[in-house]
Amino acid sequence: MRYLPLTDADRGEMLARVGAATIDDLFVDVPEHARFDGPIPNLPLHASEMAVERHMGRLSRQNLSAGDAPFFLGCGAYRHHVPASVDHIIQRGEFLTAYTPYQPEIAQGTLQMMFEFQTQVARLLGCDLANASMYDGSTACWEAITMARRVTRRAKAILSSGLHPHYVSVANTMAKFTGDVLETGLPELTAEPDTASLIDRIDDDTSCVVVQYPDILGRVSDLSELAAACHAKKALLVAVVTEPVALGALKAPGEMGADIVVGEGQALGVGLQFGGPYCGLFACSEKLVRQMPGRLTGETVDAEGKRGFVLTLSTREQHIRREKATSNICTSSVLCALAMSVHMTLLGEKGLRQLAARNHARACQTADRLAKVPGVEVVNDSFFNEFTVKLSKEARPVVRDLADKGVLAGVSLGRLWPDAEALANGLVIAVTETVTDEDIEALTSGLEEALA
Amino acid sequence: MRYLPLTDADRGEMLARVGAATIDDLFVDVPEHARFDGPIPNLPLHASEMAVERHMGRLSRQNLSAGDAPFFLGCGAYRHHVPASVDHIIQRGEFLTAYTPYQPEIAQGTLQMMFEFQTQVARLLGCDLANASMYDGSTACWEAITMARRVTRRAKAILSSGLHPHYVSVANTMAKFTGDVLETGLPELTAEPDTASLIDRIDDDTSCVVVQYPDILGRVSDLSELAAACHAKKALLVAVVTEPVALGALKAPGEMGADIVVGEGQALGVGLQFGGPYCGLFACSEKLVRQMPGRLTGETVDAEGKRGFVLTLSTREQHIRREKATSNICTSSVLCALAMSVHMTLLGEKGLRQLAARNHARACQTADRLAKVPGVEVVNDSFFNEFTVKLSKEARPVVRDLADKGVLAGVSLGRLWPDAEALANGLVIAVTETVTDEDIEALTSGLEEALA
Amino acid sequence: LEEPLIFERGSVDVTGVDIEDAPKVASRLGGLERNRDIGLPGLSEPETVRHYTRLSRQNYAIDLGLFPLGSCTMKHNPRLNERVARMPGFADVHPLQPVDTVQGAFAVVDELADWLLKLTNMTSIAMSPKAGAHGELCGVLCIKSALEKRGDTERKIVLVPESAHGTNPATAAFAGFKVENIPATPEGRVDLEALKARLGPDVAGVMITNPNTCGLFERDMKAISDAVHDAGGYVYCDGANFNAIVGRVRPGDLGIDAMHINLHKTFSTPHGGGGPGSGPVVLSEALAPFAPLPFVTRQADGSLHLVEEETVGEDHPDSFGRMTAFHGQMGMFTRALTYILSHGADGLRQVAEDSVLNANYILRSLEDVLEAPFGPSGPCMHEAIFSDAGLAEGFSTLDIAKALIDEGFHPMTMYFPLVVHGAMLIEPTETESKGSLDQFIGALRSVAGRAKAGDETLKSAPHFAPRRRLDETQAARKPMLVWKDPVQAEAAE
Amino acid sequence: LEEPLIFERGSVDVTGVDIEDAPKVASRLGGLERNRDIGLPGLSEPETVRHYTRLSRQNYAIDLGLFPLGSCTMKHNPRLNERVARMPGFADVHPLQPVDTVQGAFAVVDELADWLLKLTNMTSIAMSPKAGAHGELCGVLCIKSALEKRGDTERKIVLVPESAHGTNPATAAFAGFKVENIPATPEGRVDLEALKARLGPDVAGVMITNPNTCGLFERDMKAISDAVHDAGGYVYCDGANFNAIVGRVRPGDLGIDAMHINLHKTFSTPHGGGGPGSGPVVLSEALAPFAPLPFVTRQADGSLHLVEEETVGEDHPDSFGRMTAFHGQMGMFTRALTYILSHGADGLRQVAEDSVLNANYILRSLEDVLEAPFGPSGPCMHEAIFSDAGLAEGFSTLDIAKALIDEGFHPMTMYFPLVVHGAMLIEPTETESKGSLDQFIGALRSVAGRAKAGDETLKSAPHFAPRRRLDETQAARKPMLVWKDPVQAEAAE
Repeated sequence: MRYLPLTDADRGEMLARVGAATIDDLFVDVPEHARFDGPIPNLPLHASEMAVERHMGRLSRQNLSAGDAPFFLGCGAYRHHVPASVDHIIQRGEFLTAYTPYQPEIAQGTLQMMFEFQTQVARLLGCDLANASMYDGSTACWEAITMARRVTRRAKAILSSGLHPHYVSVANTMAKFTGDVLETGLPELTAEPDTASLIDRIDDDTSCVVVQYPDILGRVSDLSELAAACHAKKALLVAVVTEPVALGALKAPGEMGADIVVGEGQALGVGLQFGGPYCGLFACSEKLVRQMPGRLTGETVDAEGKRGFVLTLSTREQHIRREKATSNICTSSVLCALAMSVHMTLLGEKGLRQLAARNHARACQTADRLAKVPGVEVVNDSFFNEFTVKLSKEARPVVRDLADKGVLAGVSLGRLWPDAEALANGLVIAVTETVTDEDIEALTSGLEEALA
Repeated sequence: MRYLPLTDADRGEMLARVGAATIDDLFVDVPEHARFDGPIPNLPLHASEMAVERHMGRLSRQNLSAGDAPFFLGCGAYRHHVPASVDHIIQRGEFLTAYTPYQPEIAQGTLQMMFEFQTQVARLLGCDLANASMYDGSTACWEAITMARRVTRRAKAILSSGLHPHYVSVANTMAKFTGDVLETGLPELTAEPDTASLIDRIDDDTSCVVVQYPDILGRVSDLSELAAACHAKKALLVAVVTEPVALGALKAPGEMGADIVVGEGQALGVGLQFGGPYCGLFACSEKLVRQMPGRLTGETVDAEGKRGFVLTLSTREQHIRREKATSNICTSSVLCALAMSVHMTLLGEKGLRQLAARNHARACQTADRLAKVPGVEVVNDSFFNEFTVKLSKEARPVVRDLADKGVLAGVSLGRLWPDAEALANGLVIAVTETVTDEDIEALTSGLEEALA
Repeated sequence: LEEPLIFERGSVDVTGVDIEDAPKVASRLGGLERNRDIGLPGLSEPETVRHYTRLSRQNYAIDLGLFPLGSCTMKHNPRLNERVARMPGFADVHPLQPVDTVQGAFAVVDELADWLLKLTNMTSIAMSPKAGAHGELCGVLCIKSALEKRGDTERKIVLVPESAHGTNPATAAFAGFKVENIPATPEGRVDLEALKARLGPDVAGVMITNPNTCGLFERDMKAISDAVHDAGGYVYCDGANFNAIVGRVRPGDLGIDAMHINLHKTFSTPHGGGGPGSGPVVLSEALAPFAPLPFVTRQADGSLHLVEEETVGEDHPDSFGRMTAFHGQMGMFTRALTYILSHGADGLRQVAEDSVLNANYILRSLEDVLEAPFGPSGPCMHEAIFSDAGLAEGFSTLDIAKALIDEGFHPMTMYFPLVVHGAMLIEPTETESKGSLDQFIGALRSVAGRAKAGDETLKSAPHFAPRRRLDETQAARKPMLVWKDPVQAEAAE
Repeated sequence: LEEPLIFERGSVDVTGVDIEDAPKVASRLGGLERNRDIGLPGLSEPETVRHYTRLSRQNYAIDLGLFPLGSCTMKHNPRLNERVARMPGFADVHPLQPVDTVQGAFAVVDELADWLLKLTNMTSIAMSPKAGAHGELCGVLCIKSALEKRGDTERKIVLVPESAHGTNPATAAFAGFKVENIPATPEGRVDLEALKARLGPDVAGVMITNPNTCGLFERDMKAISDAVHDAGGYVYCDGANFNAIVGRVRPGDLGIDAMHINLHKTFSTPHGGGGPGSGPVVLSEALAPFAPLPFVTRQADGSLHLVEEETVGEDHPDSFGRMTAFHGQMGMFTRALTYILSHGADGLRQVAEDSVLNANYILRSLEDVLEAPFGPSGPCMHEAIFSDAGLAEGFSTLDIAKALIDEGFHPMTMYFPLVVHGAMLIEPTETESKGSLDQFIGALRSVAGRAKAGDETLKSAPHFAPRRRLDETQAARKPMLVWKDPVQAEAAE
């Protein structure tokens, strides 16, 4: 029991102080029928660190890790190189094992970091301000939709067909219960995103349009016109960014008029981790701040006039407002936000732009290489580090075949939309700085073989 | 240049302040012929973290790591499970990136830890006191011999044939230059160590007897009589411990009368690391303290009377005494000492005894299992977690064969004494808590096959 | 030395990473190149490490001392958990990899799920909720789905005790319910008779925390469950305080229908300054069909199968849908499972016992100097509650909390639950030694004594923290939520 | 809160590890069971983590700020080094594994050796020395071996400048030489003429630090080497200050015969509170045959071969033998190689340039307030030296150092080298930013001003450190080197 400091002697002394004869006396309020004499049955007993490490190591080795294969998956989670110092910093006990900074006098480390994070995210997304993180991109996206409803007092949201289908699913699930009305649709395998169609559909009942940038197929398009169209109808434009590295090369949604920009910060510093924990981003314009969900850190002064930081505007939150809160969110993703913030600090604008440039150039090279493979058609005209190809056969079995050969070829659209036959031949390929020339060759020859 | 904070603008400003036109002006004292215009030729330029990590990872994977094979090597370096918290603690920046605690007011963390380490080591080895670590066991052993010379003013040391041959080599090398006289010899593949023979050889010229416990073949014997024999001739008994875990089960050399006990602390907390850095241990009786080499931490008080710790008795050391110092040692092995100290703290006496008991019992089981293999004869009657077997053929090729099959079978005596034919069939097998039943089976069947 | 902000120290021209040059290609960014400055300062690696190391030292943390935040279960975070979570097979796998290539990941999900079900004696589990409040939402949506499925759409009310966490009413409201309070008895438990009286055809269910936030076990839990079920409603249990009973009492034996489990409380995954969390929800047979996507099932051949949108139609037609992208907090699952395997069924039972013993030790060691409103109600569970009754005029719980900072401790939870005036809710957890508790008790006794004696220095505490009391009013009145260059900010005005 | 010792807090009955039960077997310990108490207290894992975390916070470290210890090269320790050193193929291999199973480890040794040889333009390298002083010993033993080989046994004198590190004379004495001082010129360099005058048939060689400890490049190094060689001696160069010239000047071009390289200085391996170090020694053609065991050679087929006792007889008959068990500081080799590959030849050159620029910036920013004895000698290399001349009566270098602690900085090296009165030797290294240097300069200017003005508060500094000045005299007079239970200790008296 290496984590338990009490000795039996301690327990005896303490029971005496408490006035209990046995530990069972402290559980008197548990009804008889719910008590056990010993450990709960059918479960193993405690194990040594070595034994546990061995067991978990065995499970770990049953997975094909991305570093052991040519790797091209994206669609909302991206593999980038994370500097070793990021992990060092997030393992500092003072960050790792602190709680929410409810006592600001002894939590300035977390609070200042959150303030820096908010500023970095706001600048990256091109917005006035940002909160200190949400669970992940998909839940942040839903929070944006409900915020738009609160702001506009309208219940209809139009979701782009280029929005990540998991994000759409989350919103659909929630809307079923809240009564929000969502318009959604399937994407088409064309070079152009559905921006024009979105513009057509905005009406006086529309609370917001939700558009992903770059979208699920990797396509990018200018959001300015869409923003103007929204604003003309007093609706909000919500932009979703799942690959923040893109914003080292591409105009930010906020710059193009998006009112709320949400996103997934995982690509910067957090790592793949099989999907979680990730880092939801939430930014908006200053005038909307009091409708924002999630934690906010603000600058203030202490009793001696020194600058300091505190959680603020908590009158929006559940622990104060209870059933009238802007969201039921309590936990955020601060440790992941720290990782992201450290990575952004290491990169700086210079490094982020270099990283983005390399991602884009490598993706272009890969697209050009694959375009020459018989049976592969590149769908995109525009993209950042991710693009879609249409294969001459169904993509999902091709991906599985290549995985058997040790190549993780990308995400088949059939995995994301199992019922959409029109998408079945689509394959989304992400190319980050971690991809080598040998990796590209392995993908190319793998596809050549599979499509022959 | 991710580790270099100066920008070109900074450099320009700073050169101006310094009054130099170019950086070359600061290197004017370097003679012309020794200057280059650019980087030193025939060497690669800087590389990204990702590229370096990939390259080093490739080299790392060219080694068969102990965790990937049934593993039975010892002979001065032991594989034990190191709790994850040990590594966490030694990576705290305040420990990892501090210098020698020359300014005690801002180094109490290191100093208190060293004081605790000294106490733990002294108790473990059964001595009055210990220093704050040496380079490793082999150099600590030589330092003990020279210390015995200083104490006794005699130049002849008798080294047991059971002493690790690398330790003997180190001493022989040094003695060539210092004029110390060393008596050494080859061990025999018998159940008894050479204690009796050592006793016979002590004379009035003897500064010390150096004996390893357990010895290189894993044998243990009572040192009390040997200590008495040394003391009768006013010589010192130096005991060498290369497997400190043994002292959780075996009487400590200090308890049996050894005057100086040196050792290798690697087994506790440090890990294999292909031989270094390790943690030299050095303990002795109180009356010898002023002849001790290496750093010592002592308790004192600060100007307000609060307890504190400082480096002390530095009048023994080179930075004060220069050519009259007790040793030329400057650097020690504090970070490894920290790892060892943390591991000892986690274990405590209870854990250490459990660990030792398990090691011993598993070694006994393995010895019994191997004794049944045709062509294998167990040499030892007594041992801790390491014992020697005599094979029916030369051991060195057997070890290599088994390595080809993925079993790291132990250390052949032919590796340690390449010229000693009498030892060529000897194989030293260490069994720690990390060895599983499957590992023992793999070794057994491997030997069965090799000796068939 | 004060630590400046990265915006004051860094420069957009500095970077702490080296990146290979991009090969020259024609850009395909759709003409959307980001030409304007982003404004992200960079620092070299040495400066970065130093900046964050210095910042970290302004934090208090469980690694530094007792962190007795009631209802937050700040226990030791084992370092083995961190090592395991970083194994490449867990840390470096993509959530959309072919299922065959991530069988080990699903095995973790499956093994953890199995433990949680057995520890709670429930039927089914939803693993994907991202945190406790998300888990609450999951449970409440299951209830709503069940009601809809049986056509019972008139049940709009969810009953919640006044002492509940704020997330409970917020969640119920988020799911479209109306919230009504359940009264408590003077001894700090749900008033069963009052509850029974309120039940009826408009009540969807109750949300009850057990052990409750007054630190007491809801002795009548089974009777409450039976009454709610009889009235056609469902019972949600807030599992935030599961640590007090883990391995010792199975909530499923008390008739509940859904309960979330905070892996970052009971199962030691790191809090990290406010998250990530993870909130799997165990479900009764009645609610199991409605569990959200995705989930893992074990096939006859032992392989693990992922149920997502694709197959849900046939196998699980009543699932209410997806709550998050991907599979949930995998990084927390590996840590929690590592912790659970380390403790085993016997160790977890000991966790509950020691956490309850530690809390009672604190309760009984302080009740002579601080008013313990439920002290007479019998033993507490894993947290002890005190009120501000008896402090000198003008002295508050806040003063006590801030004075504790000067004694070297993190304060307890303040002003929660709302049912106790000036509440101080103290949860030591099982990973505190007796020595540590004695130090804390000594400090709190001294502070309480000073507060009763009217020692004015308390009111300006803390004196020895990195900051004195911070002006929260100013922060809220004129929010400064991002850094603005003072030169530019001035120019703008 | 003061942190007690583990002996005051822990108990021999507590353990922070769980170990599987030992199978029952008959003990084969030769009747030597340890029956008496050992006296090792244990702590649970939470208490252990907390104890050491708290202790660590009483340390200053490069991760917290400038650490300007002259001659110690306290530069940033990259975290990539740590990650690489922990790769299982490096961290978890045994030094006596069959050579075929550790080709990657030998490849690291070989690749690092190749870099060091090219950076120094030398012929051969000994990798095994465990630290700088051990490397010095290696070099001096090579010299002694070479002299013996040629039968030149009358050379008993090693010449060492007064400004040398204490290890130099200690090492020479350890190897059986007598040490004589070389005088310096007023401008802080070796007096070439005086040296030449002393050379003769009794002189084995010289040990010279270059750049020297006064922060100056030994401009006449080549002439010194030539003179020593002409007189039949050898030149040892102390490489402690290699950081100033790495990648920019190759010591081999200056005629030296041996030089150790502190991997924990120039090549960023962590100091860890005083070690481990690593001190490979590069050798000239003249000394190469005497290099110690073991070493790695590359075969024609590209595989790596280990030369140890076995084969040394044939291939390397003049090797002077083994200096340590196993192969040297592998864990430091991986880190140093990682660092070197990160920087490359261009980056290392920049390291030298920035470290020299930073030192000159400090020198010129302070020489108006502190006496810089060699300021007029021209630019310094990577460290700047000041004396205590000009401080008010009764104020010393020590006071300045301790006052710097209160300003948030680690002090410089004090009272070394001995040739400067009250020396303050400041080495900023290249990993400090201009902002960091400016802060340090500002602090030192302020402190120097107060010391010149006779501000008495300096004498009791530090005031804001974890401890006030410690009584070193008492520590040495009545050494307390291990903890003794006060109860037992009293009983014993």
